[in-house]
Amino acid sequence: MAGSGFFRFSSPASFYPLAGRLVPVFGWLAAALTVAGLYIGFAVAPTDFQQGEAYRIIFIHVPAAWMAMFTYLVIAGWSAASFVWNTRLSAMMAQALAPTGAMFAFISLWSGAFWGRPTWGTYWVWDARLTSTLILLFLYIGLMALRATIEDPRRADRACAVLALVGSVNVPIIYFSVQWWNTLHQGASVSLTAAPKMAETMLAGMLVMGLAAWAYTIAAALHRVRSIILEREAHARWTRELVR
Amino acid sequence: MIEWLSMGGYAYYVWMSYGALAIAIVAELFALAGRRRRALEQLAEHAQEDAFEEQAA
Amino acid sequence: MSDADVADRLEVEDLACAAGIRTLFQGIGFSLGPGQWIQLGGPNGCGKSTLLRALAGLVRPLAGSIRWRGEPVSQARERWHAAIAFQGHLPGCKDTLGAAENLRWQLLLDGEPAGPARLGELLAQVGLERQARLAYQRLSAGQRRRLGLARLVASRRPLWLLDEPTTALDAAGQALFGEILDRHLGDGGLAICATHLELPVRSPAIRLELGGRPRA
Amino acid sequence: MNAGAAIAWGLRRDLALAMRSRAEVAIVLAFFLLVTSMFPLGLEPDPALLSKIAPGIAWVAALLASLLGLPRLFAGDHADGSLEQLALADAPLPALVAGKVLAHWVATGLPLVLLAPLAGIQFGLEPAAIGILVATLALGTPVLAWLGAIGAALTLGTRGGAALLALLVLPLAVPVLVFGAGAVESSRAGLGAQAHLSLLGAGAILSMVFGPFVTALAVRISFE
Repeated sequence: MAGSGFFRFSSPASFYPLAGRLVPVFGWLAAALTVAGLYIGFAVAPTDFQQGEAYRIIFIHVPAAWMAMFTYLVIAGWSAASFVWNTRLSAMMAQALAPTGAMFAFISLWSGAFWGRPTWGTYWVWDARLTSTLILLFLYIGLMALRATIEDPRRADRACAVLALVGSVNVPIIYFSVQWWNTLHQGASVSLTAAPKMAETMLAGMLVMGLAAWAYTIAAALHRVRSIILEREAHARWTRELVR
Repeated sequence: MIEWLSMGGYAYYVWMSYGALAIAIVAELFALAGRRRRALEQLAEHAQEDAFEEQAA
Repeated sequence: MSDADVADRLEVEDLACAAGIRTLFQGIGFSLGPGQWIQLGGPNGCGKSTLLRALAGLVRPLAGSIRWRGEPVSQARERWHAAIAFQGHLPGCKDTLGAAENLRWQLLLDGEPAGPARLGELLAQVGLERQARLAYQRLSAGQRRRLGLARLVASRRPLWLLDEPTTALDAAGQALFGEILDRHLGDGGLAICATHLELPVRSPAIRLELGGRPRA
Repeated sequence: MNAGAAIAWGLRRDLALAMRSRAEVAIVLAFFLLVTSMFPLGLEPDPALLSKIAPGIAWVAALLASLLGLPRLFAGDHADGSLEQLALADAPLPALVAGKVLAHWVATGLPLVLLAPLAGIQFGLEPAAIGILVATLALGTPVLAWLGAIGAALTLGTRGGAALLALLVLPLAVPVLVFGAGAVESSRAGLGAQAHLSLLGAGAILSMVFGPFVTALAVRISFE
């Protein structure tokens, strides 16, 4: 399938070297953005009037939550693409993104807990955002578990694609239902991002860290997809050349 | 420096969060490297198997 | 295009299938017309069952085309399914239901008449008249195969895809299978049988050994 | 076979099979009542507390009970090859699947709806609230059946078993749980259950429109 233009890279054989060149680019970009983000977060942004230094946790909590949510949608997008164009690479990308997305969901929950303790006095509150992130983490775990229990990789691709698409339709509904449930039971609770006045530096720090998370996710997914390609194409001639 | 590390009394919470992120990322980097190493090993094994089969044929 | 204009013909070109990450077979091609049948051979694990499942449409092939009456089967799935009777190595029968009851649900699914008289007649033809009410799990392996034959006797589908149709059948049962298949072929039917046994069928088979080329 | 005949075939066949294994169906119902009976024992028999948590407990028990029955839906047919014959039938697979899921709901979902008042009485719910609980279960159990059917079809022949099925289905069922249990509470708080019931109804319609196609796709994938 040696097509031209964009679809040329939908073949694993031609994507493998391209991904290899992109991994260090995004990796270093992620490192540079992280340094910049941490500098803003710890050195530039002033101490919060109400929360003291504890609020600095949001520089990882919020970007991690964004990234977890967004990565799931990207997985759903690749899954849809794998159905529409029947491209193997799309399914491999979906597979490669899942562990990193799950990692960010976990970090979001963990840092949320350690932000909640000094702020709300408890590690866990059934806040709408935290609860939906918890369910999102379960969706990720389900996706990876389904992948792990299916022997045949092509079957696993398609089964996981169906699950990811059903899940992505459900994510907004889950979020909406949890939000509703939350307001019914506790009234409006303090939300992490709805701090009274979000200072501009705070927003800037969060955005830079968000971009760092983006670059990191891309780099990690590309690196992982290279391994997946090698696993899947172990019998193809071109992978043989790599070990000769 | 010590004062900065103490995070105005919130050191435990702040560093538990950032520490977890650091550990998670390092763990993922190790997992990525391990997966690539295993993929290459598997590739070498398959190549050897096929070489045997070719010789046998 | 009316049905009469196009002959029943199965054309397979350059078919390839995989198991896991390994390619099982590739470059399989043949053409099968009315009254012809293929005896599909090859060692265990060479992909005989997978080939049948790919033809039926259960497994997606890696490459290649399958055309029925000139039309790619993937584009007309229901018409294709209306043309085939597939019997894999799994019986498709429920343990708790009786022989006649199992046959009845299968015939209804196939769109064949399935009244009590018809069921009795079919079971008698395969020598199961006395087992009609016996639960499927109490039938012997050979009797189960015979129940599968009853479905074929009733079937008006032109193409039969059969996976090891005679295993566990006694000599009389194998002869019965041969008769049934010969009658089907005589009526202008087509069949592909994956088997490692010699089948007592009078019509000459096209032999297809997986990994090899078809010989007449 | 057209779609209507296919639905009827799946429904009648699976009901006939369910009649043969009534015991397995009864176990699901016993499980539901058992779970709801455990909560007062684990907490305290304080009527105020019990009637407050009743809707949530009835719904969680219904969720678990419907999970318990799910492996019956496709796994047996997959193991004995009948599912292959369904997939190869000259009938739309979504319709055949719809018939099967409908039969599954009649065998395991509908009895839960009918048993719910019993759980309501156990927990001292007032009659109006019991009525709403029954209505939410009637609208919600079809959604659970379809979500479960998708999960059951996706996990066919995998090594994950019932635990994997629960892992896949429960997170997706969160909205049903929230709106189902929320309806009863909202009506007891005097806010009315109209909105919750409409949302559950919308969910039921959506799941019935898309469920058959997604499930049929998952069934086809299970053969690859």
